Amino acid sequence: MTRSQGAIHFDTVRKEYGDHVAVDDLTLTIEPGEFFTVLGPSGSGKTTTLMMLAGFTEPTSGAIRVDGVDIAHVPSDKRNIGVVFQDYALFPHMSVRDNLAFPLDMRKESRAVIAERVDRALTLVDMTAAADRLPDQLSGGQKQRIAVARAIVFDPAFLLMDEPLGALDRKLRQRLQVELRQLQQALKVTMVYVTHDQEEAMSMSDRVALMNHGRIEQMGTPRELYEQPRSAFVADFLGTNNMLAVRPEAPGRLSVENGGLLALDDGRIMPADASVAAVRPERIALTDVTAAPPAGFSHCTGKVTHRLYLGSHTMYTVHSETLGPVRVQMQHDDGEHPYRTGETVGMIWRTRDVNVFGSTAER
Amino acid sequence: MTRSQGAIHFDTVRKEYGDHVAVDDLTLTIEPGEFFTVLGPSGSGKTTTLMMLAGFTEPTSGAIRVDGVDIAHVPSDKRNIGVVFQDYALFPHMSVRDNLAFPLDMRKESRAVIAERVDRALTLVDMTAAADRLPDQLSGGQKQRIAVARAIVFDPAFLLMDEPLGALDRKLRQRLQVELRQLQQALKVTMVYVTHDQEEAMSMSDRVALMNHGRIEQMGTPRELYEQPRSAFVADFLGTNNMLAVRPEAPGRLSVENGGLLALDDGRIMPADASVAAVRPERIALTDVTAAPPAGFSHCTGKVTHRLYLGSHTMYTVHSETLGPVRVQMQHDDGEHPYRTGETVGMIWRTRDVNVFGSTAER
Amino acid sequence: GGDDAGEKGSITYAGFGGTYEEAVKAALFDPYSKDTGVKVLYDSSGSDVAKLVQMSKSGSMNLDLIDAEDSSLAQFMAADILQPIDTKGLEGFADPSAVTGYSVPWYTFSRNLFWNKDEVPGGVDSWADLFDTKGIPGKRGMVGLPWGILEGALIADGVPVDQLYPLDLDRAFRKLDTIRGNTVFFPSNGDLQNAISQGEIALGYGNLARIKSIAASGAVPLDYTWDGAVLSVQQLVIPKGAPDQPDAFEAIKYSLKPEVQKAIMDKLGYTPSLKSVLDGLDAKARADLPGTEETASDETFRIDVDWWAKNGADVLKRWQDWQNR
Amino acid sequence: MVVALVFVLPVAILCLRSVTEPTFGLENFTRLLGHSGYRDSIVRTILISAASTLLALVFGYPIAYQMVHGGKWLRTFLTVAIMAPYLTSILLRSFSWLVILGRQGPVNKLLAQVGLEPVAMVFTPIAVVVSLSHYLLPLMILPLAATMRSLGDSRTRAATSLGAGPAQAFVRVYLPLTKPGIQAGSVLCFVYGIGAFVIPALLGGSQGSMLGTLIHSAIKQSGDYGLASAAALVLGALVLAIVLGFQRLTGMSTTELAGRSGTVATRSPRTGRRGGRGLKLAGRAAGALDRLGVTRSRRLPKILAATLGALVLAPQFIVVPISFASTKALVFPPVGYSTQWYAEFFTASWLDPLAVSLRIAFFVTIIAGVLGTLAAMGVVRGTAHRWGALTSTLMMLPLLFPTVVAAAGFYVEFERLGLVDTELGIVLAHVTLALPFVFSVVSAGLRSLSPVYERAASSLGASRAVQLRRIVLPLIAPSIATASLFAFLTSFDESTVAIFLSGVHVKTLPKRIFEALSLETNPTVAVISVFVMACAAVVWLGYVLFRRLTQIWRSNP
Ligand SMILES: Nc1ncnc2c1ncn2[C@@H]1O[C@H](COP(=O)(O)OP(=O)(O)OP(=O)(O)O)[C@@H](O)[C@H]1O
Ligand SMILES: Nc1ncnc2c1ncn2[C@@H]1O[C@H](COP(=O)(O)OP(=O)(O)OP(=O)(O)O)[C@@H](O)[C@H]1O
Ligand SMILES: NCCCCNCCCN
Ligand SMILES: [Mg+2]
Ligand SMILES: [Mg+2]
Repeated sequence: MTRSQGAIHFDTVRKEYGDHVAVDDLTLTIEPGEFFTVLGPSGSGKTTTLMMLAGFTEPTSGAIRVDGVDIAHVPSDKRNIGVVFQDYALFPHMSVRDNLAFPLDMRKESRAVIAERVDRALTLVDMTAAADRLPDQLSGGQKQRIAVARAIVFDPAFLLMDEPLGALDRKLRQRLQVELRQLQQALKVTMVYVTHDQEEAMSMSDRVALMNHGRIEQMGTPRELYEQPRSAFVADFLGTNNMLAVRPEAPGRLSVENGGLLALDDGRIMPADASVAAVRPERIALTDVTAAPPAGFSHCTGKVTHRLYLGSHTMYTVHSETLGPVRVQMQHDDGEHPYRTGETVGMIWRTRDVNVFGSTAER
Repeated sequence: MTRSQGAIHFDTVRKEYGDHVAVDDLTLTIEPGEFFTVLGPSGSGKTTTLMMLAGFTEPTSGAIRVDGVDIAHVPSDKRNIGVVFQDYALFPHMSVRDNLAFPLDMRKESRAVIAERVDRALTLVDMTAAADRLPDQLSGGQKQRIAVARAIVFDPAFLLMDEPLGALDRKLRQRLQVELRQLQQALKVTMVYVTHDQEEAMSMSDRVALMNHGRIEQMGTPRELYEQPRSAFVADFLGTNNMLAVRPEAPGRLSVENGGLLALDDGRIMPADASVAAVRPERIALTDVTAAPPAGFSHCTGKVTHRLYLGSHTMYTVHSETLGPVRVQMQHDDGEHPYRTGETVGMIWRTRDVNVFGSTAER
Repeated sequence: GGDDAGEKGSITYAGFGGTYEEAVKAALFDPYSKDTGVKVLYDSSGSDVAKLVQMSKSGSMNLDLIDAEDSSLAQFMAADILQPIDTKGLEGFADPSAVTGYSVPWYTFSRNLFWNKDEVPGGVDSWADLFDTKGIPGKRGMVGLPWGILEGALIADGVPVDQLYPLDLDRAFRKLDTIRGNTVFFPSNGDLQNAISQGEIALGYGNLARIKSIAASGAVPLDYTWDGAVLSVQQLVIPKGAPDQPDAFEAIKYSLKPEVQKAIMDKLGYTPSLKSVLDGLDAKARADLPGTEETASDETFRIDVDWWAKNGADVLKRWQDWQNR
Repeated sequence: MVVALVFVLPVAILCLRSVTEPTFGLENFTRLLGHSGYRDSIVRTILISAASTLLALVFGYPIAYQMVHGGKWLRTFLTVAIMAPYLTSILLRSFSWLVILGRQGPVNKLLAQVGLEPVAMVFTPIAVVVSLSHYLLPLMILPLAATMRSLGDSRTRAATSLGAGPAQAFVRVYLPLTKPGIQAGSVLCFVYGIGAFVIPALLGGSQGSMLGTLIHSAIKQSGDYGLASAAALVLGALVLAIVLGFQRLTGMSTTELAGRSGTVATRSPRTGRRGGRGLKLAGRAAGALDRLGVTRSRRLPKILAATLGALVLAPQFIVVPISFASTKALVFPPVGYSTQWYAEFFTASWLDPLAVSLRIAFFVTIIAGVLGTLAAMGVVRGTAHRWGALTSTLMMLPLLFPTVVAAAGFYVEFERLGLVDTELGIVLAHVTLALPFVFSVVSAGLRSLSPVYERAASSLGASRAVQLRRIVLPLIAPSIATASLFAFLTSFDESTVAIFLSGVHVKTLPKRIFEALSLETNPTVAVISVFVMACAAVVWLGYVLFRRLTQIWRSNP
């Protein structure tokens, strides 16, 4: 099942609600077959973006093009886009089978074709047994699968999903994430996926656009966003980070609020208004105090003030005189760390793992 | 602010809805000052348990005692329990201040006392500035803080919270988890906390009761549940686990479905009906194929079939001929692992990190 | 009602409310109260025969005086709820036959055949015309009560006026069958009046005061005839159990004062019941008043109250059934 | 409970009379059911009521749709349009229809203009159906709009994204989802329609007469309580059968009928296989429309609804010129103009009844408001479920029983108690009529109020009484306000009971209007309608202004 499909291009698309700018001159391109995720805090414009693509909301200005063709005047029932809504929006008065047959019926497929494709889609989401139930007789996860099946059964060029897993519990969500991703790859369909869950975005996407206040803060692979955040907002929003208020001191050197100094790796260009430095907890290792740092590493001592056992790892809070409180994440490779609360420990990290930004995080 | 408070004791408490047993002969004791979490999948009876304690639902049989006194006939407005509801249940027609004053008003406190204690509570949750707003004018996180403030302002003996952070985004949720935990410790109040989020349960609780189908599957510290799960359900529900279908082969040895053998550490007593073995992804390390296992370790080779970049760590899926697919979690201590998809790698783990259970996981 | 029988008591009069009540008040009760000191309270259920009968039967009669036309009087008599009245001192009625032992006539009015001149250019001059749906098409309109209509049907069918009673009901209803589909029976005079004013009714049978009022309003060109007019004598009666019967009787006597009779005629356009007053009118006035020789025709008749009192209940039932046929 | 008795007792006594008058036995029933005319009348009653219900649905649906989905102004306009008729006496409204549908009326003039023969509508079932459906419209729209409001737009959007054009999405998805609203509205309308008597009496002629008319005339003209009671029982049985059948079919209780809340939509409707096929066929037709492109316009449905709204409102405006008539006749257009009726309105003859009606309506509002609210709280929030079910059925009884019958019952019973011709009597009777509205509206409000607030209050130390006073009451205040408005209007506009129960001392405005219409054809009745509408407009404008001002005041304190 391969599909001929085009690139989606947003060209300075803007949406205003009265005074409020929900989406602010958005420009981006989504490649064919890509799993593209729009991530961002509540109210950042994710749903609005998706709804403009689906044709349920009209942009205030700008154009959305598919394969170069402006789709402004294509009504949503002609856009050939499969949408999975946050609340699934299954038709409660139709059986699972009728829900799936609906889009094919709209396309005047023959009865035989409909039966065959509905069955295929049901098999794909492993729901053949529930074909004759009404949506109310399904569990949350099952509903989700039917919603996905209905969105793909008519071979749409694109799939749009608006936080489809938001309501589910963690365990189920993780399983469905894997299923969705596999499905998308099997179908080679372009997926535009909206979520506010960073972990979900990271685990599923080819590329992520991180939105904030209607703008894209950064767009790239999950790894790019995580490893090379371009702003303090991005650094803080994805994963956990130690955010330190700093001032430039000398080339390659920042002074930290509490009085300490922070070294950067050689040749790192620092923004002139550098004000925030970030080091990820997992990039810091706890050592015995005596250990001296090798080249390319920084080092500092502090007292363990808090240990948070988190199953696969522990999150330590270490209070350093020079840096203030620093979180350090250590995986439980063998179930035990020797460090206790109150103990004085050394911390060591690579200078290249320090990121510097020009403005403070917004939240 | 220390409180004299008693232990809460559930004595074979049962709740039936028609045929359906929502809570099945629950017996447990919650110690004074403890942060006690009830964790479990949807429909497992968490809310029912909490509501019986709060007095909104009557047990079908059994008794709930506080300091040895049966509270069956104490109406809920006399139980002196602060409840934070899942959707906060702030009174929409009262200002923040009036919401907080309500429980004090009910206790006929003088106007001066009310003003003083409301102010203190507002300061505690850092919401003094919003005192005169209506609940509708608050953001989700602010509502949550007011709900907590209202539940503590009258010095209740216990605090009950039903998934109070369920609706918030991850970032905000993590911040509030820390705040809630600190608050509980500062007030030294007994907290009974309901959630279906395992991470939340682990990061906040002194003890966790993991419920399933109205029964407690296991109760203990987060570490106990994570490290010494007593059933496959527990092992699977908390964190990620490699669950392998096995059969006992010889003392200390299990045969795996795919044909391989799994060694247990010396002296481990294995259930006679042993059918599932579990090894945590973070307890397995990837090595070069050549490496031979030291004593007390097991070893096996396989091919990397999938790499999932997750920011602070990568989740590898390694396909082993003998064990089938195995997930391995490796933290990004320095940002890079040498293992690529398609590559043949070695896996090494401690035999003591293998857990064995008598029955299959339920989901 | 009037609790203390005596000079300073009060009586309750049941009339028809609205402007009619205002006229009666001005013509009769205001001077009466002024002269006797008896206060008058007004009730408007004069035509709610069922309610009044119910009231009397349950022993809770709080009315002293009821304003009743022939048909109501017949029903009251049939239900036996009226106080006998000694009419010995009361003489000189234009139509002595109207006097029963239970009522005193105080004016005469009529229901006439009418037509809309736009719809019925040729006019109407007999009951036969009303039943001639071929010759005169168009909707007939009347109030849905059988009094007068049954008699009219028989006249149209050829029964001489002096042989109307006892009514041949089978023949009357058979004749009525012929116009059922072309006739609208309204719940009240007002409803009939509205429909006529709006031009929905081509011809019919109705209260003369109403017909004149429509014609005067200019809404539709309406005309009427004295041929086949049904005279109805309006009577004052005292119900059994009335709280203040002496004062009520005084009021009845007061209504026969010539100046009161004149005032009623001026205010409502109805014919005084006393011959002396009637005779005092000039010919021009008498030419358009019910019950005068000038307006009498060979089809003019009066409802036979005694016959209706005896048979009214059964006829009503049959009328009800017929209307729903 | 006590109030339920006030209603149940008279009705029960009346039922008794159906077998005892004039003599003991089933004579009245055999007369009623054995007579082909009466049987026809029963059938006609059902047909007319069904047709009116259908028409109300056809008009009401687009209006309800725009009341929920339309812009703010359209929503406001439509709300006003369907509420305004409530402010004009039904007698006068019937006259308006006589004018509109008359031989010289605007409808026939329009037909003549396009070269068609005039159609006789007045004194045929057509006029009854048209004006009855106009009268029933709010009863159709309220439950419909409630259902639509709870629906949200995600499913229609889903249908569109799956390739359904607007018309097809509507037919295949939206329409079936509003089925509970359609059912609730239809049953309400049908039940009310069956008991109608003023409209068929004034507009129906002999071909359009209904059972309600028969009952009315049997009592009013001949005092034939036996026949009337028998007919009322037949009517009551019909209504009950329909309501029970409806409950069987949909699992909805009578309580839910009038005060439909959002819960309808959440219940899964059962799909009939045949219904599904029909929908598919209709869907095909709709699909064809979609391809033609006629359904793409966003404005068309709005224009349609606005037009329908204007049509609903139009009959109101006939009273305005009439109120300025120069002669004492209800004619449209008036022969000449004057302000004399305005002068007459400000005399004791009208102001006294106005004061009486206001006073009675005020007390009815208070009593029915308090009792209805308490009953709703008891039933919705109480623990005794069996009592709850019984109470709600009793509460809805007056809604399902013809008012004429009740009025006669009240008269018979109250006479014994000396309550006839007292304000207290009318107040009591009106309370029983207003109670179902209050009960159902407040119940709906309560049902949609999450119990979590009461639980929160309880956990904070509030006793049950304090919870009700400080939490529940303020939170359902909007429902109580709506319910009170209904109660007020029910009493203020009520004529049937008032006519039976008023006498020398008490005369309500509707009774005075009735006198004016049936004995005088007095245009002052039009003045009242204009006056009441003007008052409502002033109150509404004042409210809007107040909202605006407080908004401005809030934003710049
Ligand atoms: N119909 C509307 N009228 C006015 N403002 C709106 C409307 N719809 C959305 N907004 C505003 O536009 C902004 C973006 O909304 P949007 O729904 O796209 O956010 P989102 O990123 O999807 O948030 P969430 O994660 O909470 O769903 C928000 O501030 C919202 O309040
Ligand atoms: N009022 C009720 N009537 C019938 N069954 C009920 C009722 N309330 C709860 N149940 C059932 O009891 C079981 C336990 O419900 P409970 O609300 O305690 O679950 P929970 O663990 O809180 O789930 P969740 O995480 O979804 O909130 C569920 O199967 C539920 O369907
Ligand atoms: N215009 C008032 C006419 C009143 C005449 N009496 C009519 C009696 C009705 N039953
Ligand atoms: Mg959104
Ligand atoms: Mg729960």
